[in-house]
Amino acid sequence: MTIRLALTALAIGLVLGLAGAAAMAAPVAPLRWLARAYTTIIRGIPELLVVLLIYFGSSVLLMRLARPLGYTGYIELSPFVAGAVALALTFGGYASEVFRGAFQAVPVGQAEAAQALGMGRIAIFFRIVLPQAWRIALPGLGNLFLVLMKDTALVSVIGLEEIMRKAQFATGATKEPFTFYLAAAVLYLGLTIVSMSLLAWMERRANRGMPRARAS
Amino acid sequence: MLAVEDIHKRFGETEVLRGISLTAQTGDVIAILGSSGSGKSTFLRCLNFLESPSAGRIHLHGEEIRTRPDREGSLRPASHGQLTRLRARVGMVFQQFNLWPHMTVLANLIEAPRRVHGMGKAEATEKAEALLEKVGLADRRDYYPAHLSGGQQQRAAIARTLAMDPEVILFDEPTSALDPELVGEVLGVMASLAEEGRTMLIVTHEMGFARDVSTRTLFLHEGRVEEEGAPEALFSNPQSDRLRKFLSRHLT
Amino acid sequence: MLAVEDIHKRFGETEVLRGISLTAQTGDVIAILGSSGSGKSTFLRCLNFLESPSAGRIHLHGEEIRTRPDREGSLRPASHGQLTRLRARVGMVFQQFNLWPHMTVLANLIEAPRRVHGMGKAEATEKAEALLEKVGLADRRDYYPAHLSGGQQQRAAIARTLAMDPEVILFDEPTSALDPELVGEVLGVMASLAEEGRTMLIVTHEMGFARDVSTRTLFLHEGRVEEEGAPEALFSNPQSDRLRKFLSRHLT
Amino acid sequence: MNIDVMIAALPKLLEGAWLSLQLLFISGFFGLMIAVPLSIARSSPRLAVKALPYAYIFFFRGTPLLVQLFLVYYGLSQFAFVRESPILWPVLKEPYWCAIITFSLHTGGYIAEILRGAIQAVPVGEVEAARALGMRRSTTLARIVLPRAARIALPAYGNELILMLKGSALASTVTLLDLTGMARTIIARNYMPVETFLMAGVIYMTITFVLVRGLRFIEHRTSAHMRGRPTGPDTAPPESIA
Amino acid sequence: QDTLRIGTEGAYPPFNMVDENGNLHGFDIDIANALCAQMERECTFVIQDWDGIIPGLLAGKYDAVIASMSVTEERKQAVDFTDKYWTNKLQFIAPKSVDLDLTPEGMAGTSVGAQRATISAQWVEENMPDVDVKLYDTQENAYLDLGTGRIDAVIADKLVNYEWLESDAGADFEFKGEPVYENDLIAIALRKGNEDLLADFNAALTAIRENGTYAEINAKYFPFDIY
Ligand SMILES: Nc1ncnc2c1ncn2[C@@H]1O[C@H](COP(=O)(O)OP(=O)(O)OP(=O)(O)O)[C@@H](O)[C@H]1O
Ligand SMILES: Nc1ncnc2c1ncn2[C@@H]1O[C@H](COP(=O)(O)OP(=O)(O)OP(=O)(O)O)[C@@H](O)[C@H]1O
Ligand SMILES: [Mg+2]
Ligand SMILES: [Mg+2]
Repeated sequence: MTIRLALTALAIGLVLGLAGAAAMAAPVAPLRWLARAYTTIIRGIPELLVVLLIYFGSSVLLMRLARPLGYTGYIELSPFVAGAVALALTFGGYASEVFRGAFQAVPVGQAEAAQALGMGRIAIFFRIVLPQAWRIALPGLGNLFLVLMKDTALVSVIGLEEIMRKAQFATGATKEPFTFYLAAAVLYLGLTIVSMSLLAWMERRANRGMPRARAS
Repeated sequence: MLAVEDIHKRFGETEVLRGISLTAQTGDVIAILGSSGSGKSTFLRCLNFLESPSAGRIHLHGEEIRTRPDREGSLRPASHGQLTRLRARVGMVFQQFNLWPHMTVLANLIEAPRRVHGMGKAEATEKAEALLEKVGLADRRDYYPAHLSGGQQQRAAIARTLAMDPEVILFDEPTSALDPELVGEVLGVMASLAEEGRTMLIVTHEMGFARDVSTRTLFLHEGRVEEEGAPEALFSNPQSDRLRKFLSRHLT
Repeated sequence: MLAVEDIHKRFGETEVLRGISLTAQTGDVIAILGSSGSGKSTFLRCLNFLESPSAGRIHLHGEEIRTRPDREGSLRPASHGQLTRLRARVGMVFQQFNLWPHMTVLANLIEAPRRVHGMGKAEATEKAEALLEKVGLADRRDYYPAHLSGGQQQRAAIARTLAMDPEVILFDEPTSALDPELVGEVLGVMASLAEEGRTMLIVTHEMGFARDVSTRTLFLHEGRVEEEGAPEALFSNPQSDRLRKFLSRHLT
Repeated sequence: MNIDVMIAALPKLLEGAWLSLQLLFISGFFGLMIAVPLSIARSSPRLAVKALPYAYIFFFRGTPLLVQLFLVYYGLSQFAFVRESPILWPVLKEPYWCAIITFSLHTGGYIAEILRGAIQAVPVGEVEAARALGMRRSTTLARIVLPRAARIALPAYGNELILMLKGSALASTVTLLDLTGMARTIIARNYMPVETFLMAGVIYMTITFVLVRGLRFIEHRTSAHMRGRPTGPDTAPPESIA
Repeated sequence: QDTLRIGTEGAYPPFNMVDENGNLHGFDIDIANALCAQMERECTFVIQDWDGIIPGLLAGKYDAVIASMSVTEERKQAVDFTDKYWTNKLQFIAPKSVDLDLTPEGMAGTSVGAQRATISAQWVEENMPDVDVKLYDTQENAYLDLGTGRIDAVIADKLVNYEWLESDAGADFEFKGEPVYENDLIAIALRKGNEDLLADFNAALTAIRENGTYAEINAKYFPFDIY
């Protein structure tokens, strides 16, 4: 559950993050403002609130919309969808900043060379700038992914069971909080091992051709 | 082919280009000389709008590049579609090479032909290999740029530009990192491009090449064309003091 | 001053340096020629252990740089303290300049004297300004490297190295981005350094300079010293075919 | 929506916000102090040097902050020797210090990872130039590598600060009345979660907004060397995919 | 008729809790099941954190809250309550080794733990203004801190305290004084305006009181009557 939710939110969030970073560097001022407003606001409100807003807000909204159609029952977004949307929005806001920093660290000459060859903006973005920025962004994105994985705990508030929630039940049942929080920690660590190995592998791939400074 | 009218460029307070005009016909090889900081690179970069000129007009292939002024008073291209289209027909070799470090030499060469001309991978590779052969880099095709020597990087950058088959080519000191032997070879490649009828603008410190291959030579000084003419005339009989001084070191 | 014994360097499979030896006394100016990719930059970089040689010994100022082999078979410096101390007395001008982009030209120049020699800010600045004057960059002291032309960057890099007052200087194509006029000036500066009794190793494509200023000339080919000797002898009477071919372009 | 409720809650909430800010800045400071040496060791090519920081970063990124906080606050106090120690207990008895210690250790791990990425993104040539001039490792780090890395890491660091601000809400679980804790206490009495949380949200937003502006300002101040050059009209990534 | 959805917390033993297998059980759950059986309705349970339990009811996530919720004036503004189904008393516990003077003056300066958003918390804050009240998210955490000596006493529902005192962890602790509050009625919360459902619940409550089902459930958990 944790993993499926995290991965779904990650996929959407990455796209949002890229779009946000791209918009922040766009030559069109309204786009920049929009992107800045997005990252500032989404980072400004607590994740829990985003989750609740999307979950309860969406059902209020959906019910409002449904009422004129003659439907008076209770409608809600499935907790999974609501959770994924909320977490993706959040991840996207933070990822925009990470990408923005990374784009700035790619030497301008790189994009210029592509421009001079007549490559279109999209090709430049995806073929030249992104692969180089990706390498710089990965550690920051890794951080965010790990935060995201833990944020899935927030979704418990809207009824999705997952690791932390289960630990709390177990605590309630046995009165040994320490053991169970430790167990939860170990579980998360397991997930982290997997994520971090994956990230390390991606970094190695992204670093092909990039020399690193020796200690000497 | 290429017509430039009264290009100005300022960086903040300092005016780096103070009105440069130039026309080049198909097959023209124009050598641009000038001392360090005289604005040669900036001029080339303005031609394909990597740098936004402060004033002036540029015609490429008979089309004027449409511009609109921005708040800071630079001219921005009005239509990116037009600019991208025209850029695909104008090649540029950068003074700093600007190879893409995350791609091998071969990948650097086939990238633009594939993305811009939509060329197939096999065809692009074949063409790239022929070019690498020409600049003597065939055995380095699978190296990353960081693992190449300075001269090898420069040759890769030249090959990358030629892979696009541009009609107009802007060279910014294309032989600076090369030894005399290779300078000879690369200049040979350029001479053959000239014979094919391509238009070339070459910023160079190689007086010999300017004299032998160029159809016209320009001498930039402090952002202005100080002197311009047929190379023989310019070299044998420089009019201005600046040019005379500039050439003196070479002539002795 | 500087003694190098049988330096080898391999990158993975390919052996780039195949045993180079060299001794330089105080006041020696050694020009290193060689075609692109022959290992000139790698050789200079090995001298101050920016690249770890695979085998060989290096003596600097009468001290042998202590090394220990690492797992991949490269020689790592055994004592960083020793290496840092020696490096402070050996300057290097990089082929790619490697200026620090977050500092102005002046800050680039005074950084090392202040941090390494503990020089006061005022003194370092005064000295840096004199050097900038010498290379013709006085008016660019507060520019960031990204705002400089290629030639200006190269001169700033030279000045940065000279600001440390090194006894041995390694130049990697120090005039590649300069116009003939400036080449003359910079070579003049270097000639005066030679007169002051500094030891210099200069990788260069300027045959004229090699012939006129160097006390000895080396010709590298495929990682070996193909020919070595007094410049007059070497230029007027090259022994090997390779060198003859290499020089032919220049001599015509 | 009841405006009176919101206004009535404001003084208490501001009191909570002040505690949140203390937690943020004190642990932000110590976190940075932890992160710098950690990231340097972590980017070393030598296994012996990077193993320990790796484990540290791994643990603190890998487990939820809540778990870490509980381990420090409830966990450590389970050991009799901690409770009997005259040095440890006066500190660890206080939820305030438990929170500061946990948050510092936690954010330290995250910042270290960001810095590590940035350190490795500094072009080698610039480091080599410093080494070739005879600069010691520490000097090279302090003068060349870290300033360059700091500039690259700044946006991601901003993220971390904001995440920490919100992470500090967990302080309410160890009885501290930070902004969130205060809001929850108020809600327990007025049953107006929407109004109260909205008000707290507004305060969080304000703090974030000030943080973001502050960071942008620092970014602007430290990027003089990058301005001016990218005058090319389309060095920016395409907005068309946005 | 639709199934009736009942919200509960699942973290308030012995009233509502989740076992190792994730199954809900406890006094509240048994009562709820008995009521549903009495009303002949299908019931499902929805687990919800305490903080969100009233908002969840209002948003329509479930139709009734059976989570040992006290009837208070503030809550009455938001929801309707059925008749009580048990009565809660608040009582202090503290280490056996200390004497507590349970007057407001006597308690001044001590620190007392209570669960956030409960009557207990409200009661100390109102009646003992000079006490340093520490608010916990869960009752367990308050007991943990009582165990380590971070706080001097805990005030909580008598039954909850009783449960803890019976456990190993509570061995060194005891009730102090008499219950300080006995007027805490525990009832089922419903959305306002659900008159039919309210009436059904009340009728069912009376029924199980009378037919002995209630007494049976009571005996299963406590050796004394808690109604
Ligand atoms: N990191 C590396 N990995 C693999 N091969 C390398 C690496 N660095 C350099 N080489 C190879 O070593 C050879 C020598 O490089 P070097 O930079 O020393 O040449 P050079 O003599 O300085 O040439 P130039 O005049 O073009 O600068 C080149 O063929 C290059 O491809
Ligand atoms: N972004 C910038 N901001 C301010 N000044 C700049 C900027 N870019 C270039 N300049 C200045 O403009 C002048 C011209 O630079 P340009 O690169 O065109 O010179 P160049 O003729 O190519 O010289 P070189 O032969 O040394 O490469 C230089 O004096 C340089 O300092
Ligand atoms: Mg230039
Ligand atoms: Mg080289």
